[in-house]
Amino acid sequence: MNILERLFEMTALGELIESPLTLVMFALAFVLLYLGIKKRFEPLLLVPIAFGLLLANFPGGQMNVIQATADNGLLKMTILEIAKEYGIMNMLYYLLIKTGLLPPLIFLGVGAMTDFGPMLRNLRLAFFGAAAQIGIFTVLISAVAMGFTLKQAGALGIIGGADGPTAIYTSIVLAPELLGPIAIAAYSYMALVPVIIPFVVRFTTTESELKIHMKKQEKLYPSKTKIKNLRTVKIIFPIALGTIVSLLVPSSVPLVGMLLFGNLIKEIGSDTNRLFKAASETIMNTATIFLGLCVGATMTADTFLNSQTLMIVVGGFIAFAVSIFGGIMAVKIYNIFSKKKINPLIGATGLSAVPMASRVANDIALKYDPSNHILQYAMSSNISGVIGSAVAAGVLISFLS
Amino acid sequence: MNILERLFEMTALGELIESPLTLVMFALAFVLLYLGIKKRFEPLLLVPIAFGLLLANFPGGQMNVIQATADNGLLKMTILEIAKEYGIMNMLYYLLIKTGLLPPLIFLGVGAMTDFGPMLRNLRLAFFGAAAQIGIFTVLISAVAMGFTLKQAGALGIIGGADGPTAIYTSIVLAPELLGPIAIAAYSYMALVPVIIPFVVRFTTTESELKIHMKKQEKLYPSKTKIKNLRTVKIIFPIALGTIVSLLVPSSVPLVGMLLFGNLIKEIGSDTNRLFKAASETIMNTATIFLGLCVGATMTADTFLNSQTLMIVVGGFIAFAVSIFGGIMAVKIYNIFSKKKINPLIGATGLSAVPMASRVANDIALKYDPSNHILQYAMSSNISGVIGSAVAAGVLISFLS
Amino acid sequence: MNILERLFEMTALGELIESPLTLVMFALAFVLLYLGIKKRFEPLLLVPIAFGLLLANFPGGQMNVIQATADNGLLKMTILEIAKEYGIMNMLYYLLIKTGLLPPLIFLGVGAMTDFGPMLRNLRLAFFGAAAQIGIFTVLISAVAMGFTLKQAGALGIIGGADGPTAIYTSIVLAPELLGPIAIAAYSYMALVPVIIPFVVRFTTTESELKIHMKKQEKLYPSKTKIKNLRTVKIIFPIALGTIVSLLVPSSVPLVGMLLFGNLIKEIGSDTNRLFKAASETIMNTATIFLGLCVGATMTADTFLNSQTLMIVVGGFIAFAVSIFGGIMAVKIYNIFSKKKINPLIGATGLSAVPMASRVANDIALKYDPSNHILQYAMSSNISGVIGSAVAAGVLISFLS
Amino acid sequence: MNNDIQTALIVLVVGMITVFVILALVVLTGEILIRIVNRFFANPPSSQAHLSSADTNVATPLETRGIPKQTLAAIVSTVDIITEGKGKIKDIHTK
Amino acid sequence: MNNDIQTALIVLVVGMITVFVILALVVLTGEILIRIVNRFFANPPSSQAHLSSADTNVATPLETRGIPKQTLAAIVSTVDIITEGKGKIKDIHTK
Amino acid sequence: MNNDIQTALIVLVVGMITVFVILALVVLTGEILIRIVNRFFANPPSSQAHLSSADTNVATPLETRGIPKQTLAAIVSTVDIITEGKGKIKDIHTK
Ligand code: NA
Ligand code: NA
Ligand code: NA
Repeated sequence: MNILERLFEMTALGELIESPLTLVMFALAFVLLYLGIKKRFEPLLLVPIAFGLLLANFPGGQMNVIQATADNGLLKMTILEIAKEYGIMNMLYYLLIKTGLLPPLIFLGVGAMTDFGPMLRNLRLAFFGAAAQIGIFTVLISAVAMGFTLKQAGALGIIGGADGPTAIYTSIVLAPELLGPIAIAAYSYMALVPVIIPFVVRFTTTESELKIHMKKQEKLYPSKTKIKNLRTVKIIFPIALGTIVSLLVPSSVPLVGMLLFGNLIKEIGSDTNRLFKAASETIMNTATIFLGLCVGATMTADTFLNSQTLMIVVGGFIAFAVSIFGGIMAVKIYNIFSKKKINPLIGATGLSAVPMASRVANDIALKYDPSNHILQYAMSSNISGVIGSAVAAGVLISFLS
Repeated sequence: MNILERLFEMTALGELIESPLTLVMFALAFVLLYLGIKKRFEPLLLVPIAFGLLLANFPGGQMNVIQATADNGLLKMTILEIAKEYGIMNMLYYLLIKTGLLPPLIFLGVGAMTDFGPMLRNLRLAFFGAAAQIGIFTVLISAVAMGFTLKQAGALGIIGGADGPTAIYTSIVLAPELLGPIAIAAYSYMALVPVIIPFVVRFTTTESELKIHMKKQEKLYPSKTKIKNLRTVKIIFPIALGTIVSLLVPSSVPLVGMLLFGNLIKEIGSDTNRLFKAASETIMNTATIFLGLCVGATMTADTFLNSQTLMIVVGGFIAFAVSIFGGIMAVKIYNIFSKKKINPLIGATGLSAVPMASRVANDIALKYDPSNHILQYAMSSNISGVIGSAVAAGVLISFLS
Repeated sequence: MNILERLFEMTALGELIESPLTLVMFALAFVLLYLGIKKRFEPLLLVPIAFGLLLANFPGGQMNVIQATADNGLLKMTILEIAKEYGIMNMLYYLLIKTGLLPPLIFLGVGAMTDFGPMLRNLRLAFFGAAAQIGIFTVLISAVAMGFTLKQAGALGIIGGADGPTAIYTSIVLAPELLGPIAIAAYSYMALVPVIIPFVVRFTTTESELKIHMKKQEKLYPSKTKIKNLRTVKIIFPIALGTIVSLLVPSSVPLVGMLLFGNLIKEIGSDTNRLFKAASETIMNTATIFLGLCVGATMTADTFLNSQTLMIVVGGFIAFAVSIFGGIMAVKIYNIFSKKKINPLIGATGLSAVPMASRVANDIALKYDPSNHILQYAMSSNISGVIGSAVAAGVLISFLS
Repeated sequence: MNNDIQTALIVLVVGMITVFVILALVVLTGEILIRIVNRFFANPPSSQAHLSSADTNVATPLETRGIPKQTLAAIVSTVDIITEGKGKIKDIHTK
Repeated sequence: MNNDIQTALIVLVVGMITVFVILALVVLTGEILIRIVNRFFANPPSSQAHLSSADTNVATPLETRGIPKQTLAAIVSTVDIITEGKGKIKDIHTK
Repeated sequence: MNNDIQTALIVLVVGMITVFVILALVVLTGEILIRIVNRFFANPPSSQAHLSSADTNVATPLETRGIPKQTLAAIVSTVDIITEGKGKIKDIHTK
């Protein structure tokens, strides 16, 4: 009958029958919601990603992101044309994500919520945030060998930076078609840091190394400079660092520069409190909600269920593991040449995943020696790992895009 | 003299003399401000609408919305070109309203502020939110008979959904040229619910029906399932419902999906508190201010002062009244077949206009029997009426656009 | 070697060697940061401007604003194309600044934070906010004589309005290429009001004039009308004034209209509290952060280090001084014809720079007569000076654009 | 009859059917959900004491046949609601 | 004289006139508004006791001739302000 | 060897060098900054009492030769850090 036919056409049941794999996407959405809500894996991102995925899977709602191709002319359309033709989710995607706007805005908020104090108090340990970026580049090479394009390989590798906004920003610039799986892998592995770090640590360190007592070493071989005016140092530091980075790695400025600006308006205090509130609350929260929904909406059965996604999941894990390994090795090499020993767990946190990696490292250290509180030390390489991976992202973008 | 001439040209006095009907628009603005401020009719929307109207009435300020036509090429212009050529109000209108962005964002906030608890506790009453959508479709047919186009008639009918953002969203998609009067009618009648519901109830119910005591009926014929873990139910409910709606009425996903997502991030609690704050404060408040101003700015003497506006005002009232009538009749029919009776006021609140309709129904019930507190029961059909009209909007959009 | 070459190319060192004047821009950024942070000169604007400037100076980061020319086709590009081609800072600039959106939004917030109470209680003094706009037009003429175009001269002159958002709005519309220096001059001189007002006052007033005691004059010649229902007056006032301004100077509506709307939603109180919070917090703070960064990003060595910038710095100071002078003279002329004398400091605050000018005037008055508290009186002309310069901006835009 | 009015009539029929179906599904989903949660995720303090009559329709042995608990509950609750408590599940076989 | 400078001069004259007119209207509107509100919307506790001299210019009988109260107040206040208190309204006739 | 893999290798080398250089500069900048601030902007209560050994490397007379204090501190601190405390500045001449 005519009415029933039109009723059926209105629903997405026909589409579901045509592409039953959509059910797998629904299942994925439910798994992500379970992980985000019940297991508390990065709920601020995984819940919107999962719900975005849920809403995206039927074309009738126009809530799924259509990738721009040479044919569909999306890149030439105005925002209004995109909204009219493809709905509000594509509007948000092409206005906020594809432009690369939201990750820098989130970095602005991250900066406004970051305290460089622990890093400044244990400055030399910040150096180990560099070695822990090796996973990014190792996986880049492996992925190219496996058949990914250079751009895709770079986007895959950056998962090893263990930093959500950095991974998303790099994907948007280098390989937007992989944004969904890369974002999910990045945030999932960040949430799995309490499992991954102990796993790598077990195979690469000895008990005696894990017992290296940071405070005792500090007393034996004092090296730190006491900070006599922390507030002034904290205000000048982001300005100085911003100048250096904009001079040496301009392509990382959208990320690092915004991070440092956010940090500056926090450290100035009450005079810029309005800016701080905008950065750490208004902009941060709003950007997170739209980023999550849009990333989720990029994933449909067609684009997600393929061997690339599987390779991203595997490659992302390898990138994480190699980065942790690199950080640990850097400490071990340092320890060969120095009388003053450093606990290799400090290297493991160079990965970033702030502050969970530091907490995990601290817990491991305390298991081997209940008096060995290494949280403050771990935070130094941990925070510097954020800068490290943002700089690495700048290099990837500069060379590959 | 030259200077005086140029001085005069700078003012809008010439335009006022040419189209003195503008004074009527000023009068309308003052009336709306009076209703919003003094009578407290939906001030969050009516005050910005009225002020937008006030600012819009002279072209020199470029604060009036120009409807896109085949000739003026507005739909092809970039945001920057629109702003340069037609000013910031058109920019906001074409970026935020014409794209259909703001109503879903407001639904996101509405969801974050809605508690499905009362509905879940009296689930079966939610069914009566369906019957109360009949006014939408009745007026659709009447309006077509009166000479409106199908699209315009659909936009007019949706006033009977008694839900501001739904009415605005449907108007934007189907008949943006009628946005102003439809928005004003929708919000005014929502504010007039304390008058309209008693008016319809008086002509359709008997005293004995209005005395049906919900709690006593519940004790006589117990049917409700006790909820043993409300938090879990409340978290899974929006996910499950979102899945069903995106499968069956994809065209209502921009509204219902966002509502349910907002509700989910509220129910999860502290883990997604940042998202909740973004949805219920930042995005909601900002969207409201821009929606109101832009809706007001669509109304100028040319576009507003005509017979269509009058018909919308009349048609909107009929849609409201028929919807209330439909809800009441559905209860009456149910009562014929069931031993367990339901107070017809529960049907009247199916209209939505949350939570004012429920309060009005409760007051009427208490007038007839001071022990008959029906608020909790009324809230069930009241909340479901929001879903009902959003689904109806989806059907209208799917069939008519 | 190949790798080192590519490493060098990635940095901005090459560009620094080519245009060493960039170092001057860095120095300027540090000076502005010093003024904003340490000297507390308008930190909410100068800190973001300075940091935007810092991030903008190397093309590799795509954080510098490229002015649209006939050749580069920027005005024809969509937001997405601008972001892809020129980076997020240009996207923000062309979406938020070049469209002229942010200054009206900031005026919305300013209105929501302005209390017209002091002005309403001393209404007749508001008239002196008019005379203090003379610096705007005097510098307009001088600048044209010095070789600026009419549009540039208008943008320069508006610095004399002593109102940041007004100056920025006018510059965007009339001479976007001068936005950076004009914004810096405007905010710097506003911060220097405690130096500039005493400087002008010293050369134009006598001790006996500065000793004119406002409260005693008021008692001798009472003229004020007691307000019996301040809340109602405060609610109707922005509505009435908005109507008048939109009729007489439509081109100032984007500024004055938004100011008055912001004020209205504040005065209504709890019924529109959500709108008030959006205007005074969410929108205001976010607009400030983006305005500052983008204004800073317009300034590069090429565009900033030239004789025009120097002339703007000098011209801006003259505009300020002449405006203060005009306000003082208006009072002196009034005093010739009136028995009831007014302290010339009331004229000096007509400039605006709310509320600092009033505080400075009050301090000067107290120095000459410790019982002569003129703050409440000064606030009247001070607040009206905001309206005065916004109206002057409307005239400039209407005649010169 | 005018063509537009005919379309409007179709929209009326389709629209009201859709609204009724969706709200029926809201009720149904809610009921099933509440029963599943009550049975398997009830809050500890009040779990076993307040079993509703619907839940007791299911004999406990059913749960030990290799069918996942949640699936089972979904099936049971659905049958229960659709048959308005009259249908009872006696056994479930997995091939 | 240079053409641009002539334009600038015109803008100076027009601009200052406009600013003066608008701020004069700010003052005038404010004064009228305060008087109308004082007369018809004064807060109960302090209403009749503190009538300003301007308000007492109007004889009470005027109010009973079918002219709306607000309109009357507007007329009276306007005359009062423009004539600086010297003009007094004796009667108003409606045709 | 595949061309893409060669590019990837170059990126590996350049990337790790860059990351190491930047983080080395983070450490260096931080150290210099702390020393300058300690020497010239130390908070009053704890200023002279807790001079670190690094700071005492600089003889006080140096400060009186017309070289700005901050510049001096920057030079001294840089030498100090780069030479890991072994180099000492005996004198600075300005032409
Ligand atoms: Na990292
Ligand atoms: Na409804
Ligand atoms: Na001013």
